[in-house]
Amino acid sequence: MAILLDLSTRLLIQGITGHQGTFHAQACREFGTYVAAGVTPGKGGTTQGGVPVFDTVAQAVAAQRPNVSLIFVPARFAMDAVFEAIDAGGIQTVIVITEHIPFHDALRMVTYARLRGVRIVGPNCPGVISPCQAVKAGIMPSSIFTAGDHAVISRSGTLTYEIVHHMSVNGLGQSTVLGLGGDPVVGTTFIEALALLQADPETEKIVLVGEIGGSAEEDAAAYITQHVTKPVVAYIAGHSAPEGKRMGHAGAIITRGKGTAASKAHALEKAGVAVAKRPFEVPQLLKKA
Amino acid sequence: MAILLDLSTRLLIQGITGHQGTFHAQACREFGTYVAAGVTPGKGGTTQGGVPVFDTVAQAVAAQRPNVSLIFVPARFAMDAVFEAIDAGGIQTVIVITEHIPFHDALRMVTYARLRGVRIVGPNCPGVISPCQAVKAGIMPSSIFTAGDHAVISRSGTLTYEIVHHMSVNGLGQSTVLGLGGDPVVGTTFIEALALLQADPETEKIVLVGEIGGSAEEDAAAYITQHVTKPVVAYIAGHSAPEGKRMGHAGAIITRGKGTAASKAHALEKAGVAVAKRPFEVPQLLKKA
Amino acid sequence: MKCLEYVAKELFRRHGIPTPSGIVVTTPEQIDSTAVPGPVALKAQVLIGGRGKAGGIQFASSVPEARQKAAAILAMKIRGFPVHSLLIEPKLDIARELYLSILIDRAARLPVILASAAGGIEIESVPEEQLFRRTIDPLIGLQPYITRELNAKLGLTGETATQVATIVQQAYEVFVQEDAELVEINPLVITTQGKVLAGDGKLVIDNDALFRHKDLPEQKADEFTDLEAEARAKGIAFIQLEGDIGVIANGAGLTMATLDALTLVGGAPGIFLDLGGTDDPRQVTGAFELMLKAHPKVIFLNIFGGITKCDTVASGVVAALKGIAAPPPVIVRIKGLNEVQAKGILADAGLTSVDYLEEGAQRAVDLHPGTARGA
Amino acid sequence: MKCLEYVAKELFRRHGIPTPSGIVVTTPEQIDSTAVPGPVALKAQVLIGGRGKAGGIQFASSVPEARQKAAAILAMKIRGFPVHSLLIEPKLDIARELYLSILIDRAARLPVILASAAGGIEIESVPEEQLFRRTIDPLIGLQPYITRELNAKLGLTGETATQVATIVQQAYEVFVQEDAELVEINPLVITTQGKVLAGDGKLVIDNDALFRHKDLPEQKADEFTDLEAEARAKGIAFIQLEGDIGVIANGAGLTMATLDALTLVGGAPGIFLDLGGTDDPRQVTGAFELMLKAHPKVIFLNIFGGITKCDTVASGVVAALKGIAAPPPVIVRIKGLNEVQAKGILADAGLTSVDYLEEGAQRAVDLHPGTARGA
Repeated sequence: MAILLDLSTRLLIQGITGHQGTFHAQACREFGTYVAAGVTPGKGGTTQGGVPVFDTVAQAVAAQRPNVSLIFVPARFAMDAVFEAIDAGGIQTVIVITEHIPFHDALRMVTYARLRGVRIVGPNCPGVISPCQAVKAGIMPSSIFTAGDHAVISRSGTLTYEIVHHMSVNGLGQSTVLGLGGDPVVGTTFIEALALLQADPETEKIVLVGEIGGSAEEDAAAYITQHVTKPVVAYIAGHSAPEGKRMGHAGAIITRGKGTAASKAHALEKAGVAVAKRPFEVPQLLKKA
Repeated sequence: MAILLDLSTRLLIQGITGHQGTFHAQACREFGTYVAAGVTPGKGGTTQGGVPVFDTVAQAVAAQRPNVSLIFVPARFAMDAVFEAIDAGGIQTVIVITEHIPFHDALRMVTYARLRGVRIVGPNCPGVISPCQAVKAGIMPSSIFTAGDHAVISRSGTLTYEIVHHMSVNGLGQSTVLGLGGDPVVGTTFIEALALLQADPETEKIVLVGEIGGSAEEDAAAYITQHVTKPVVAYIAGHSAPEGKRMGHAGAIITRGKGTAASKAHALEKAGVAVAKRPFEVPQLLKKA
Repeated sequence: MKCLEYVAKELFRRHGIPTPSGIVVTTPEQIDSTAVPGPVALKAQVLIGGRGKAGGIQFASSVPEARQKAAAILAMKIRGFPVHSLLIEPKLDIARELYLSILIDRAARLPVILASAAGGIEIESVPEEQLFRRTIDPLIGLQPYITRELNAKLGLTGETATQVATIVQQAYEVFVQEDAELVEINPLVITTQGKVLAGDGKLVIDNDALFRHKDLPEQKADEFTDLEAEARAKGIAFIQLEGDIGVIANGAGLTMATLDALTLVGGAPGIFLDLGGTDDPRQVTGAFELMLKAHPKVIFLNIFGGITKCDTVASGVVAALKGIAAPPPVIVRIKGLNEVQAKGILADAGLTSVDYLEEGAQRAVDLHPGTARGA
Repeated sequence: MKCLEYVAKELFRRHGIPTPSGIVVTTPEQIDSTAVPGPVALKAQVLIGGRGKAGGIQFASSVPEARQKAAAILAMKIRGFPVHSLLIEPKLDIARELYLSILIDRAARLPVILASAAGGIEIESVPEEQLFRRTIDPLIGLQPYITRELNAKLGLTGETATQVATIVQQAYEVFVQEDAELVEINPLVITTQGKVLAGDGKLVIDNDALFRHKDLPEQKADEFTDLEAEARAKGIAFIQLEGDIGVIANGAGLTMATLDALTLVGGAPGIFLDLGGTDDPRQVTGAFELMLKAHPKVIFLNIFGGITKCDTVASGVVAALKGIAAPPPVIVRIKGLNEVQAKGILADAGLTSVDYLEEGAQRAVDLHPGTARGA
């Protein structure tokens, strides 16, 4: 099964004819994903690497019945694209790669998706990959992943690749790796991802990669105490970050003393989570967990 | 059971200290309804006929846990009152008596309630009464109702009383009588009411009282053909109404030849519904149905 | 409230929708060379459709020609409606006509956009499969993807599609911000120069929302008869129909049912008056006086007293009849709360009452059989 | 983007929120009798909190006194931030101070309103049970019932409650329409005359939404160092910290982890530079040049090539170093896509690379041990 993606995934790519869209559509297909359709307004009727392209999501849905959408649309048009995906019918998961979406737009689209029963992943995330099902909907480098029973949930991109790389070379393959996104408002939180993973029969152990800002890791710690029986290992980035500075991600900021890496690591440790001090320690802790 | 109201109903009345609110709070209590609380901003801490009054719905919910709200708030404040009821938590049904609510407000509140899983009845309706459970949340005259197993769903008020009166004097008591409201946009349609009544073990036969305007009766006819096995008898008002005139109710208007009484009666007859030509024929048709 | 074309277009312009630059006149003498810079259209301002067929739209190329045709149009009645004013606009070089409207889908309980590549004709005559029909979620409003779907369906591209998308957004803004029941642009004109603009405009504002629209342009129009207008001002639901039996009942549904009962026995209702739910005899008196002003041949009063008390209604009626020299016959069917007292009050004033709706209807028609439709 | 108080108040006024009528000066000479109609407050305009304690707010009753105090404040640095301007406002007759803010609740993913009957103090010091905390659904916006709940919680009634309700609505309008991350009014002043107005104003606008706010008032402020400002203009995530090891990595998380790795072995990072995902060597060159301008003692480049190609980064770095007379030592840890080619390019330019993040961190600190914090 893995989570969010599996062999029944029929992927739609919104913004498929752009630079990123073209490249990653191909990469997703090479990894094994069935890319059912693409959408680029004005490019309807063409194909992109063999994938039919439509002007609107409604047309794509009518013709190809996609159930997951991957969004590469530029920031100022992204909310519209997400609403279009939610509204078209049949799309259960919308994965938003786009960075720099105004957070008021993110608030509206996340709230609306929630009310309509659609899951958003991201924005500003690398997407989702389920190596154990050979399905990917995202921008992560396929080569570092290996199939296995360890899930990774993370607020960052390359840091996750670094950790996954360490896991793979140590023989710890992955069920699903899920990038939640580096923005303050994201569609899927650690808690929601943990709930899915706890229920996923293909996942045995979970890696949580957090960073400064907000209280998602503290909230996750409380949730783990109550609801998660699978072993969890964590890594938190940003121990040396100063207060009040956005550390690259819009969401990575310590505000009025809240959201420090120390606070997060402490909360997780109290919840029985082994917290790695350095990325390469994650596989070691996983083996012990 | 009846529908929407039963012995577990804990009624909140928003606008309880107004003229209508005061009168009907008392009438609902006399019929047997448990009126748990009232809300009037600025009157918090007082009581109204023994019912505690609060400034906000949130306070009323915290103290009295009502699960149905009855709204008498003036038209221009009604949307706010409905949002307040939806948002407070625990209120599953909001019955809006208020007339003359701008329909754009109605659109917003009905859409939002739907997404939040709350049922709205009305606006511009007489409310709901379940004689078989001795519970009422509305403004209908209690004296004409008798307990029984016939449900009535209607877009009008006094016309319904007229028909119910004929039923009662003919020994045909009522399970639930539900006023849907005379506005073009209402929270509960004939279809939704029919679905509830079809599933209600206390209802044996159904009376549908329609009128000109819109396609709710035609849609109900299609639904009855597919989903309703209980006998349905109908009466449609407005056979002599001209095109383009609003016949008292905001929703009662024939537009561009659509929404005539003849079209509705015809659709219902095709669905196997016995359609009364005069109100007093309803009991006769019910006995034959 | 139905808006005249020029009022609709004024509101369209406030929201950015391009329209021809027109001027409004009420007499031929107001027409000068500013109004007729070249070929113009003279359009009768009435609240009824079909003015084109009735000769209410004409064209002119000079001031004398425009004045002459204006005089003719201003003298017309279009389907019974007098023409109080004309809108004079430059004649458009039309390359293509589209159709656009926004209204409510009552079944879906959502706003709906209708559009068609065939404009200038009645939308009912466009086959469903050629129609763009799309509901809008009012919580997120009209998002750009809807206009892309519209352009795709209508086969519009390039600069035309861009202009249409903007106009659709603006029309939705009119719909929401002006509390409109209907925004219709038919035709939505594409000129030979490629400009898209509103050739005509229909706009209906929700009466219940007028309190938040104090700034609407003024118009002189005949949506209502004088008595209907008076009733509206008093908050009474009062409609003049073609027959001559006056019907008063309480509740819209019951009033309609009363009309139907009369019609079934061959009567022709002339007034629909919904008393609503009242417990003030003065309000009943006011309503009844309004009814008397309409000079019905017979009045049929049908009350089902639930919350409304029958004796309140009876007192109000009796007060209204007092001092009227030759009132029309009044048939009363009164039933419900305080029915006995009511019948007493009526009997004291010489009015007898019946128990059943159908009985009352039959009596009213018997009293005035000549009014039967088709008789 | 953090707004100075006077900019925040200007935006507040655009949405109707009452504020004292202030004027802004950048020199004492600009102060005349218009600016000092009576007792005034002189308030340093800086983007940092705690200006009151630092002497950045003073009072005066005459022009000479105001000029003298203005000169003193304009000469200050408040927690390292120079004071470029002063806001001069009539001194308020304060009866009571409240607290109001609107921001996002990241866990709920909704806007949240915070309010307290205790204002003028840091909100963190108000006990949770005295705090009004209420999330708002952005799809329906701030409805009046929320302000009624707020007034009930704060114990406000009558005319004060009405004014506060209006200001809360306006503050929410600022929050949404100005794409704010934070709207804070602290104190929200109730004067002895019973008027409610914004005594202070904090406003942070979402940088990602600045494209739809071209009309913001201008301000001269020091939110960023010159190099940070230059980096922002180029779209590079670049932050100056207190140490002197420059860190470049790709991806925010990885860059933070690199900083942490350095800190763990006793290093003091001086620059955070997130290269992001790029496949253009010129962009790498530009970023690296920016790093060189900050004159770090050592540069630690940490690349995990996934989609980003290692050889692209290597070429960009080598191009940036070309022609620099005495560049600082560069430690390179490079891993992933096209790693071998990258190492070749770096070796040709005399740069050796390591395989592990921790190894690189240790080397950087070894090269420049004196930078360890607390050393």
